[in-house]
Amino acid sequence: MITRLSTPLLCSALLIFFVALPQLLEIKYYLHLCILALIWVVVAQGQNLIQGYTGYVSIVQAGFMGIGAYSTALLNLHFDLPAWLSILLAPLVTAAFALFAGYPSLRVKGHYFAIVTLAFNMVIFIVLLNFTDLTKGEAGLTGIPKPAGKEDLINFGNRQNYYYLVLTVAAAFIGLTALIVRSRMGQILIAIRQNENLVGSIGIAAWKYKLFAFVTSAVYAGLAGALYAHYQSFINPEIFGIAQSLDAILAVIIGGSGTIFGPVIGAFIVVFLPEYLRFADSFRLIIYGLILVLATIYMPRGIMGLLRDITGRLTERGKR
Amino acid sequence: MTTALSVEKLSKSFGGVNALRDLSFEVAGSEIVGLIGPNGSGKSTTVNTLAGVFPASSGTIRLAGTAIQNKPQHRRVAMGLARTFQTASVFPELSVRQQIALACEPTLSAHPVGSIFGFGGARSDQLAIQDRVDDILDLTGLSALAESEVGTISAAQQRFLMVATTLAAQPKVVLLDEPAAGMISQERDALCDLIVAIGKRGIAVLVIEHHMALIMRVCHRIVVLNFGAKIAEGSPEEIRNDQAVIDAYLGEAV
Amino acid sequence: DKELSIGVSDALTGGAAVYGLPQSNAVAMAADEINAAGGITVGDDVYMLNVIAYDDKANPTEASNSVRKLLDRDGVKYLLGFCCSGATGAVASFIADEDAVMLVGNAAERSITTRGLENLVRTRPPADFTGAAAGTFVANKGHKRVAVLGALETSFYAMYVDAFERELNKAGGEIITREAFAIKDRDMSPQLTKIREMKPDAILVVGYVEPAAFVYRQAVELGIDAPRYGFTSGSEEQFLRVANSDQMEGVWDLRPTELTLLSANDNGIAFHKNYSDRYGSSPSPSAPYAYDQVYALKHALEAAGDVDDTAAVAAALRELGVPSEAVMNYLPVDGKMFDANGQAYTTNGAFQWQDGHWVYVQELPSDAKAYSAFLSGLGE
Amino acid sequence: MLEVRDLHAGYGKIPVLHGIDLDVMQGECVALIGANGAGKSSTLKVICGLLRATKGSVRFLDQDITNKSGHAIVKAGITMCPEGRQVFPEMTVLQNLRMGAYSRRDKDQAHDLQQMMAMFPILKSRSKQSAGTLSGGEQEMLAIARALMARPKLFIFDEPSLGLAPKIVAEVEETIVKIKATGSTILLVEQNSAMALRLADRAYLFETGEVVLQGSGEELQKDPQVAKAYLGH
Amino acid sequence: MVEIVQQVINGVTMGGVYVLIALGLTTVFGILGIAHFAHGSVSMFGGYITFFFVATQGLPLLVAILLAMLVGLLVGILIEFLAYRQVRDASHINAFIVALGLTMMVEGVNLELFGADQLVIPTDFSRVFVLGGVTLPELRLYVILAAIGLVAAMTLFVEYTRTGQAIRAVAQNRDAAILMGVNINAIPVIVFGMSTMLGVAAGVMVGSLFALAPGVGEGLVIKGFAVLILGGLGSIPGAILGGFVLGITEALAAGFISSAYKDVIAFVVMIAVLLFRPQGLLGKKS
Ligand SMILES: Nc1ncnc2c1ncn2[C@@H]1O[C@H](COP(=O)(O)OP(=O)(O)OP(=O)(O)O)[C@@H](O)[C@H]1O
Ligand SMILES: Nc1ncnc2c1ncn2[C@@H]1O[C@H](COP(=O)(O)OP(=O)(O)OP(=O)(O)O)[C@@H](O)[C@H]1O
Ligand SMILES: [Mg+2]
Ligand SMILES: [Mg+2]
Repeated sequence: MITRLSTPLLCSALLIFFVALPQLLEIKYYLHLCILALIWVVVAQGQNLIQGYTGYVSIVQAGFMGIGAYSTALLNLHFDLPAWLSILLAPLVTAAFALFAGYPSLRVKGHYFAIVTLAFNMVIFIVLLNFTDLTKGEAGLTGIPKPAGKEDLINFGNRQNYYYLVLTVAAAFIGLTALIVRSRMGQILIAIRQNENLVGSIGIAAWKYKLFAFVTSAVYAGLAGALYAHYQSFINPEIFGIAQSLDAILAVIIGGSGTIFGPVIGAFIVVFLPEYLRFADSFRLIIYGLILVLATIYMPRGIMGLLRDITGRLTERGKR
Repeated sequence: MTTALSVEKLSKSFGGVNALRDLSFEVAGSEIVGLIGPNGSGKSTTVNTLAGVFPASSGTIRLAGTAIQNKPQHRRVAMGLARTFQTASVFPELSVRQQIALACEPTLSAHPVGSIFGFGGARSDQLAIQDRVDDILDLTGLSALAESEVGTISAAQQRFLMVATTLAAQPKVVLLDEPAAGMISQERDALCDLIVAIGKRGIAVLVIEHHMALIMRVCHRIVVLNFGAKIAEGSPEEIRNDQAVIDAYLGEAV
Repeated sequence: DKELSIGVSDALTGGAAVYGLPQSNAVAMAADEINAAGGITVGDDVYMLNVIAYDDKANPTEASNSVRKLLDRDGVKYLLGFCCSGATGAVASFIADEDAVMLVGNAAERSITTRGLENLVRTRPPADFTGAAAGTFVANKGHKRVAVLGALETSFYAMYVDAFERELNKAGGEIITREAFAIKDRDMSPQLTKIREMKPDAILVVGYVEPAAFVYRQAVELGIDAPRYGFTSGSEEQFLRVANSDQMEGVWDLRPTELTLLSANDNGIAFHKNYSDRYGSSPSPSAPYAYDQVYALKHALEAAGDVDDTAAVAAALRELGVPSEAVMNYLPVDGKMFDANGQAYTTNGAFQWQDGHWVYVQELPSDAKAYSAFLSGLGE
Repeated sequence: MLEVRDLHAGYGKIPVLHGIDLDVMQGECVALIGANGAGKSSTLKVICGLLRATKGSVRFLDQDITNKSGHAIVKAGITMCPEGRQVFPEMTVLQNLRMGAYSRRDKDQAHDLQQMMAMFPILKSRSKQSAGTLSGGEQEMLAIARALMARPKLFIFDEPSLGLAPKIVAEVEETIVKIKATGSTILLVEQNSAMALRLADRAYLFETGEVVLQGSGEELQKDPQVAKAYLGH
Repeated sequence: MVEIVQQVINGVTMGGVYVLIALGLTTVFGILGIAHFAHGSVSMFGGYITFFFVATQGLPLLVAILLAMLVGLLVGILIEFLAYRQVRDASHINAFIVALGLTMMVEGVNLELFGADQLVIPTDFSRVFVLGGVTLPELRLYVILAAIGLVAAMTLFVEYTRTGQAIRAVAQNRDAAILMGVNINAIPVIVFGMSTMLGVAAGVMVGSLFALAPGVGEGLVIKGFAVLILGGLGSIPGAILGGFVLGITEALAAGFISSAYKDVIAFVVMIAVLLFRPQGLLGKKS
């Protein structure tokens, strides 16, 4: 109950905080990390839709980021479309691919689905790596321009402006997710997670909705990939491999799957934690792994779950 | 009375096992027909084949005159054929109200995508659902539990919920697979009343039960299966005294 | 005296650490040598070098993170290291807008020095500079039909092959097939089986030593007896871990005249000794590129006379002659270590495996000036 | 033989048993009846070590088996035929029966197998079919037969007649009578209260996790409230 | 013709490795429902240990392998106790995340103990058998034989021993298994021990035939999962068939279609198979 009431408050508070953030940071390096984190928020939110709400663990999100990133970059460099346009087209290209990949993937359930999507990620990765005429392979694509430069009214070459761009997108997509899960559509997805057979037998064609969730999640990832490409102005396949797809899953689980804010928190953890573990240099990997294990054991429902329990207890107290 | 459901020469085999053999019967609107038979005689298979869980090996299924044996499961529901499962099957984390509301989906005009941004008749649908759900809730006596989580209500209550869920799609025919399993007689009485009430609403009911008292009490007509084939059909009276049925199914117990 | 922080971003963990860690070590070693010898005298200040090294796992995102951290947080202006093309490309893509100078080491992707980045130089020559020389060499051996097996997804290896092919064609030879393997592949017998059926005059193997070593071994196991040429820069023990000396016998390695005690000048021999003493293992071929970065930077700083004026330092680098401390044998262009593109060139050599050791057979004919012109022509 | 004292248990935070007391004497047949969710199965689960007791004790043959691990309890001589036909779906009928004798070391299992096939002919005809594809009732029979294979000191049946054809129900009833005849001890949970009370020497009536009534089978059959709610006359 | 035979032989070797990896995965998955992603890294660890015993302690290869298997057994049991047992009642995805964490930890430990350079377990099997133009290196032959042997042993164990039956029972219905008197706490330990020993064997094969290096483990486990899906989750014969199918497909793809895209082709084949048999080659319909 408490949490219900406080949700709008929480949102506005968060928004104000993030808008003010660049002023609070005097070391711009952290602004850089925040931009990456916000991009990850979009990816994680998509992952959340298919994994957290629909209950299908997809391991191809980074691959979709890659498709988004490369399509915007190529549209830009080869057909010299304006960046803002190619950024908008990228998610559509990704969606088209997801539609194609979704058909075989969604015919299978549970772990089968996970592995099939993983296979798709591998395929995307290898093609990006070997289709050198188009992608320049491991060397990657460079000189991907910002949506608008010095001469335009907003110069996204300036990191702070790009931050606000990414922030806007992230906020918009968090909102979109909230809308989806509160709608009938969301109800159906949640139902699929709980008992897919029953969904079928009450007259709902589950596959349509699974495909919707999958493609939508791909749109999120594709857009995120595009934003990433134009921010870094360099991409190569390296960053669109399985490992990053697993990060997306992590973000959702650690944050709290099937919640709106969980993936947001998760995304920031996934981006910041490794940076804060640099001190451990060669032990970094071990510690990171250990943290994951402990976190999953001691907060099985993620940080949001933990918060719920706490607020729950507090309200209990309140009643007495 | 118009025939709501008609089954002609329906057969189904799993690898070697012939679960159904040339089964034919009809159910008229607002008629309550019992489907009984020994364990493994093909009752659940009948329900599953009618509902489209798996395709029939051969035969025709007509719903209010139109052949549906080639339609996918969800289309059949939309056309008015709803069913329950022999073992409880629910959405454990939804509320009772939510589950019934969800089952209204096939009858709604606006596409769910519209509902994301709340346009395309989403509003009017919402209202329509509201009333229907309330109506179903008090018909099935679940009003008190409307807001409680499905996973937390008792097994018997879940069985009532399953029946309620079938009604949400405004069906012409409902198939009930052992709805009374594990109920005590009080609860069973309530179920009988419910089944009768459903019939009164012009809905054809096909009910599978091993509890003879219930069958004899609610059914206008009874179809008896054995080894996937129909061995008898008739009024409760006729069936009770049918020697074949006694040998195969009732035994001396009843 | 004052302190001058210089940053290293390189692969200190993960697969590429084989190249990155030695580079980072070499930088630290050079810095200590310089400090021990009294630091760097810029104008009338003397600076002691302080090295800050971050791990980028050869991953582009991590690289941009660690460089951002060096620039934004640690206030570093001079970036060294950079063993791998992907990570380097990521940093190179934004370095132009930064108040910093970037010195690239082992990363051999050509395009890094074709973008006219004023504040970037590279000590290692692009792969195709070596590839052309190799092509001529193999052609002169009279081979006509050459089968290629390599890490072709890595574009600088592909470029090596392209350049190789150009020279081979001139001499009327041809590449009859290009088979690829991925960085993690260790079983190349399918590709080799295919090649065996084609009966080539010679085989060219380009790729990191780890997979390449297996190609040589499996070629023998499959009974292929065509002469084997390669571009792998692997050390003796790296190969001996995988293949025994018999399986390696006669293999050619056509590569920049990287450090082996046979090819090295006095600096090289000293470097090899100091490094081995200090780190308990002999330096990787990548290490000297990083070592030379530090001395190049030292002289450039002294020439520029201002540690904060990165533009001046970058310009000074372009004007620099080959430092006396340099370990590699550089081919100066117009007397300068780095050409107009900021690219340095080393001599190329033909090494052959002879009973258990790499033997430096001869220098490969290579024309730095001409290639430099070609490179300037590519400018995107 | 079995004595349960002040037993409390629950699922997660929800308590479902609030102090159950019951006894089963050597060689008698005790029935537990009551509405859905009254806590009958839960009680059995605690006895068999499938569910932890939060308070109270379970003693069997003068040894304390409270919260002992499941296999220890089976070794002690208790076997349950669980609610909802818990067969091994991907094993054949035969393999399921063999699993029933898992805790036995002796050699005359083959003989018992024959007995079971004789007792439930349908199982014989399906002995090679995988249990998951059996009909509900076939599975129930398999579960009973499997329990018998263990030759326990105490049989526990949780709703053996659930979903069975009347004829089979009658057979199951006879089977239980047979088992009683062999002098073995039986704890029986049944929705089919009439049958339960016919079979039982003594019976307990459960409501919402408590025993509200106990006595001999006849006594409970005569009890008006029981008659109305559970026997339907 | 020679070429095809040669390619099949090439494929069978890799296939043997895949089979062993997949068997380890499939048992853990089938019985405990855990996608044991750390399996590959643990296998590598086993390989490294063997390397340590052989190269630095000078033990004979077989002894080293046995010791490594023992170590592997312990590691497996530890992992089960300390990590997976803790998330047994949580959803499977949590177990998967734990597996990811473990993967990083084991990879990290490998890196700390054995460095980033690739290592190869030294063996003195350098002979090559030639038969009508088809070549088969001694070592590869032994790897294939060992793989077959282990597979047979494992199958016999699960199919015909009492413990094997108990394991299958738990896989299919945990509660019922308890009621049959199966010691439910012992099973996971046995399973992990078994699977890790198979993993170590695979690690040794990879380490002697190919190499031990960072990242190789993940590569293997991904292929392992592909095999699982191809053959049918939890199905032992499926894992065996799938492993060889994948290995041979890769070899033929590399030899006759495209070496650059051989993995793509392998994965596409896997996906194609699922299109027609969603439950995998030998998987059971759910
Ligand atoms: N998927 C399947 N594969 C093989 N045989 C099956 C399958 N499903 C059902 N059968 C067989 O078909 C027959 C009919 O099964 P069905 O479930 O319809 O019986 P039923 O009449 O519902 O019995 P009960 O009253 O016990 O539920 C049974 O003998 C069963 O073994
Ligand atoms: N696995 C479970 N998780 C949570 N609650 C449960 C679980 N199983 C049973 N319950 C609850 O515990 C209470 C007692 O259930 P139990 O099965 O013991 O009743 P019962 O007397 O056996 O009823 P039935 O006649 O339906 O078998 C019920 O309220 C039920 O909802
Ligand atoms: Mg049935
Ligand atoms: Mg019960």
